[in-house]
Amino acid sequence: MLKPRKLAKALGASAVALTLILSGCGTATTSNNTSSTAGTITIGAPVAATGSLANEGKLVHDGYTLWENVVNKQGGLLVDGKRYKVNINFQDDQSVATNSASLTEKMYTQDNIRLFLSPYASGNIFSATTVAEKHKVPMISGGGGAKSIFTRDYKYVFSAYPYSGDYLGSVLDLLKTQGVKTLAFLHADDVFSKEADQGGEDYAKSHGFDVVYSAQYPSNASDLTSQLTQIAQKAPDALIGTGHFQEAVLLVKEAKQMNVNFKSIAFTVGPTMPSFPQTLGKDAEGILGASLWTPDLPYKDDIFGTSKEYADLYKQTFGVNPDYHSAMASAAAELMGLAVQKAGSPDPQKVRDALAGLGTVHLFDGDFTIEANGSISGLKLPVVQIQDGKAVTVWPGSFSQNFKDFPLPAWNKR
Amino acid sequence: MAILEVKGLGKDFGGLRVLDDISFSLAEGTVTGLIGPNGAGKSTLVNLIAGSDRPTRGEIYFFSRPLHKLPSWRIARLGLARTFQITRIFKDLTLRENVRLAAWTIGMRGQKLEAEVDRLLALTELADKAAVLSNDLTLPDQKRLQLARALALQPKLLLLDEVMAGLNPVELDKAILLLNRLRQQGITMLVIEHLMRVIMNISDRVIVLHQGQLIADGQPSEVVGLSQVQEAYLGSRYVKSKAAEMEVSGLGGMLNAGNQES
Amino acid sequence: MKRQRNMFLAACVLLLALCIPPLTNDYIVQVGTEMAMYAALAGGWNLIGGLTGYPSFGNVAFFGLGAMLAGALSVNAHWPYWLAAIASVLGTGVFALLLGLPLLRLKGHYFSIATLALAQATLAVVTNTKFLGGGMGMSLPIVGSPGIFYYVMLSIAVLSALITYLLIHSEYGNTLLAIKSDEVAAQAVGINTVLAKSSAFALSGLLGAMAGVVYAIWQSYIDPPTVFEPSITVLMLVMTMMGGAGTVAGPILGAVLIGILTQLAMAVSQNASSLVLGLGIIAVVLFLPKGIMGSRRSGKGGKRRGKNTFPLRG
Amino acid sequence: MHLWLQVLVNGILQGGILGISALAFSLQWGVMNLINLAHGTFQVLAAYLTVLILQHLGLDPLLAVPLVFIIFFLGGYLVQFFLINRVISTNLFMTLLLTYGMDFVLANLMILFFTADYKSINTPYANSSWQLFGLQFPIVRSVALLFLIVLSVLLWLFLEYSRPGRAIRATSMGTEPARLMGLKIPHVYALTFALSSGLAATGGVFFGLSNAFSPASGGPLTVGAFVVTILGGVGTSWGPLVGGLILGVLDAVGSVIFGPTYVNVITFGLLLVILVLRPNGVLGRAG
Repeated sequence: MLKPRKLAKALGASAVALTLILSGCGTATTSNNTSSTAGTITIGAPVAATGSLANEGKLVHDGYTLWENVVNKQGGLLVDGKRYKVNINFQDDQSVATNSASLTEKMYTQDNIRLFLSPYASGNIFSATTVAEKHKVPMISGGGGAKSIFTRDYKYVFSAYPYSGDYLGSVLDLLKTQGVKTLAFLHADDVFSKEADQGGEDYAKSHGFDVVYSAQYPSNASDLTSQLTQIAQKAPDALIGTGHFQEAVLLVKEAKQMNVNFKSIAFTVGPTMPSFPQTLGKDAEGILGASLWTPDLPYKDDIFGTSKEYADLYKQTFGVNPDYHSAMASAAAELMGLAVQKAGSPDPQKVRDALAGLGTVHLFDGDFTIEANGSISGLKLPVVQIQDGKAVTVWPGSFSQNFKDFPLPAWNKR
Repeated sequence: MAILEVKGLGKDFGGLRVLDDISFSLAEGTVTGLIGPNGAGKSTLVNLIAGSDRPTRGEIYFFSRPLHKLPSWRIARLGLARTFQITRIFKDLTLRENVRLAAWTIGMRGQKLEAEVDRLLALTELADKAAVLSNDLTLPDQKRLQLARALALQPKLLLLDEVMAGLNPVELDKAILLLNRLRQQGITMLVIEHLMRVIMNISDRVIVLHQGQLIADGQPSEVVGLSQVQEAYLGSRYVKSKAAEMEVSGLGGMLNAGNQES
Repeated sequence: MKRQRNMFLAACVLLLALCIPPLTNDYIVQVGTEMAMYAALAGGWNLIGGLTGYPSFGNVAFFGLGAMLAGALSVNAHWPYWLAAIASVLGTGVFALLLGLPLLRLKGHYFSIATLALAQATLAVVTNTKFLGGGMGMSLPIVGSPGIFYYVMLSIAVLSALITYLLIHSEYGNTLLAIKSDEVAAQAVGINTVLAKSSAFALSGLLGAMAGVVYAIWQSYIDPPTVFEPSITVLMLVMTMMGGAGTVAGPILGAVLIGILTQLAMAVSQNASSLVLGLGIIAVVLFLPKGIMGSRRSGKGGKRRGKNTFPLRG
Repeated sequence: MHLWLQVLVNGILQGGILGISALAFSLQWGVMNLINLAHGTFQVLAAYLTVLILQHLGLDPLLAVPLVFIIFFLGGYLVQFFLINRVISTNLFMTLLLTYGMDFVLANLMILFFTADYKSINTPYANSSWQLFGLQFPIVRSVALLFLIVLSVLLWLFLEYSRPGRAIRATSMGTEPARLMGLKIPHVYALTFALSSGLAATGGVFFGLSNAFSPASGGPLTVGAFVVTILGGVGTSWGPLVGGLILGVLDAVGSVIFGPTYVNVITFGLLLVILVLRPNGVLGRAG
């Protein structure tokens, strides 16, 4: 039944293959400095290039890469008087959370990497951060901010993202100024969407809104017409959708098909991405997006300059306008750079302590404070609105002058 | 005493009535031939008795115990074994494992189990092929395997569905001998067979099915002489191929034709 | 004699596997843990899919349910993890047994799709059950070391191989093979096929759940989409078929080879690793259609079918 | 009352989208006993192709359907003849594995060529609807249902009355008799796969018109086709229509009564019940 010779052959082949892999990886990582710099600081990032998160994964990838490019172009990261090249080691987790963890492990053990940036999506971040915590090396989230990531008493996990539950606050503030009273909420069933929705609904209720409809749908839903029909019966002023890109597109398409009209429509994920107006054309006009960053914000730092300059550089490098996913990723990478500089060395323990002690920082994406549990607070979240196919900042503060199309014209009047 | 009693048995497939109102009983220790043209419902009847299929109407009793609601594996364990017209063997198992599995399911273990398997393999003259993967056996060997496997259940009633089709005359004689030996051991048998020579040789009694109905029941020599039986045969299956030879009616013709069959 | 040689080989492989943690680094141990996990899962799949001939497409349900149940019992009900693990494995086994009764009446593709539906339905129910984390996932405390999890997973893989070995060399295993060959005939020789199939399915479920509960505490974070990912079932199937369905070594060999193929693919190209994996699977199908170990005993003079024959289907 | 009428309409129209996607799947399964795990990804590929045609040739998606159909027909023939035929006779699982590998390769090639970005086929009518008795009938979905009915009729006529169609039907009864009839099975299989690829592509166009898609969108489509095929009965011309309508309406009504989060519980629970009670589908023969 067993065929020993075949088995032996297969085992031999596997042994050879394993050796090859290991030696291959070995050579890849001993990339010593070639230029005049004092060395290279390598940062690991298990980010999806394939699978269901490939789209957002690429945005995060590009955000990290932009920081890497800029720092190296400036001659490297100045640490304790010496300049270090930075190198981000990307590994494709194929959108699978288990892979995020095992690749982090791989980079730690095999490639001797001690500093990490997170993958995209809360589930993958959960998995990857447990490995970082196990090995006591810092990982900064540039791909999501579910609150439950930070309620685990981890000491080595930090973030550039605000809590998911805070995303909708600004949108609701904006709607409040327009006299919106009744709201319908629809959200997907993943960690991020549930937290964002819960945070939003709580905020709405405590700020005098009336939540007339709330429902959870399974991720990747392909038909929500009946929910829209139901919502239409309650005739709420605004629809708030918390889910994924494709579901935001689906909701707009179907709301129009069903001729269900709202004074305002807002999504947490979707409108900030350039492909949203591209995909929906003029049907995207006037739709609000809860954003974490826009190029219009009045912040700046030493690496990227102003938000505007960041956006220009990004466009120049990757050919498309950045959305907040990329900016938050860049900010996370920047945070890592700041911590290394403050620590005076890439030693993971020192970097971790430096991160914990950074306090309030001023980056191109805003001013925020690193909290004791690794999360951040204080970031003022903007709101964007699709106007003429572009995402225009309409919140906070004086940006509200840009706000228009309220109430939204009926679908058949567009 | 009746070992098997069939009362008003009927089976429909979709709208098609395959068996209708079949009633008969088998006396213990007898051999009964079940004949009829193709499509008469013989195999269906065996399937119903063995529990491989459920009757639409009617009842079946085995030693006065109702069978028509039992799953076929319970029926097998009660001592009612069968073979299949189109051989059904466990092709991933060796010949020996095929037979041993059946003996094992009725509770035999250890030395006794092995000895019984040896006995059955010798009885069916398969001993030299015991280690062969049953998928690699010839068709006649597979048919014998089915018989050995059925016997391993130590049946009181054996349903044999064309176990001899495809055998050459020498093998046929051996098979008849074997069945006679089984009869001597007191195993009751219901034998489906197209070969009239076999039926005439071993049966105490013959039942004839035609278009799902029981049209004759009696001594072999009586039954073969009945006009409705001849009609059933001549009408449906002979006319086409053997019409020329089949001018002679009666026993001789049936026998002759039966031999060339299959 | 042949059996002794096999035993010797198996012992060598096991010894080699035992040496991995002290001799290599944590990453290889991690990869090894994953391979052992898949070997255990594929071994479990092999019981129902390979031996019994019922191609389950939903075995991930047992893995997922095992993980989520153990997580919930320890996090939400505050049971010690070992107790939660045992309860979860047993619970999942009963779940498999009960669900197996109606599902195993179906054959071929119908059984496949029914088990796929079972996995999806279980995922949907878990996602909507608050006690089981309700789609938010669960964080377990970080405990143990990579080596410990490796050895635990390895034991489950060995257990799974051992069960397969014992089955194949027992009448119960022959019962399953008989069912795979011909279920009607199996019943006709007195085999209680319902019991035999359901118990194989339950065993399969137990092994899946064992891998699941260890996975949960090993990863320290579990959420439904990850542990109910349909491709995990597909991987079990791919590995078993690749190694050889119905054999003891097949699932293990398959798990190791796919594991190595994945690593190779990642080494070859960062962006196209999935592509390379896909091409690898296609290549295996085209050039190793019988699995590396071949199907059970098929080498013994069995008729091999030609490339373009189209046999009658049942 | 109006709510329920509209929900019913929504369900029926979603049934059209579901059914049109299942036509191909059901045909492959019924004739070749082939479960094509790459089915959904084929459809996504067709959606991308439609986008390309729209962008470069300016051809309206609905008018491009014949073109897309022909391209996939040819491609499908080659895939079956040179790839799937090599293993379809060896083992049921092997074809599963092969199509799984194809799914992997196709999806990742699409990422390389089209990036992982979400796309949608956008036309002026894509998001519009007709109004009738105060009810909304989205144009794309209504046309999809119309297409499904027409395609079901055409498929039925083709299988029933044309020579190649009869060859396909004969083959679906078993390859041995078909071979005895003098049919070249590899070509009949290739023809079947070609035809179903064309049908899958047609479904893909409608999917692209009604949803946003990325290279990874294929999986749920395959699962959906699976469910619809089982509900309607494998290998019948009307199965996809019936299965699609049943699933569409049940999901729509169920999602309103129990909430959309229970849609999958309903869908897959129903599927389990149907499988156990009526394994040949609602239209199929009982038992």
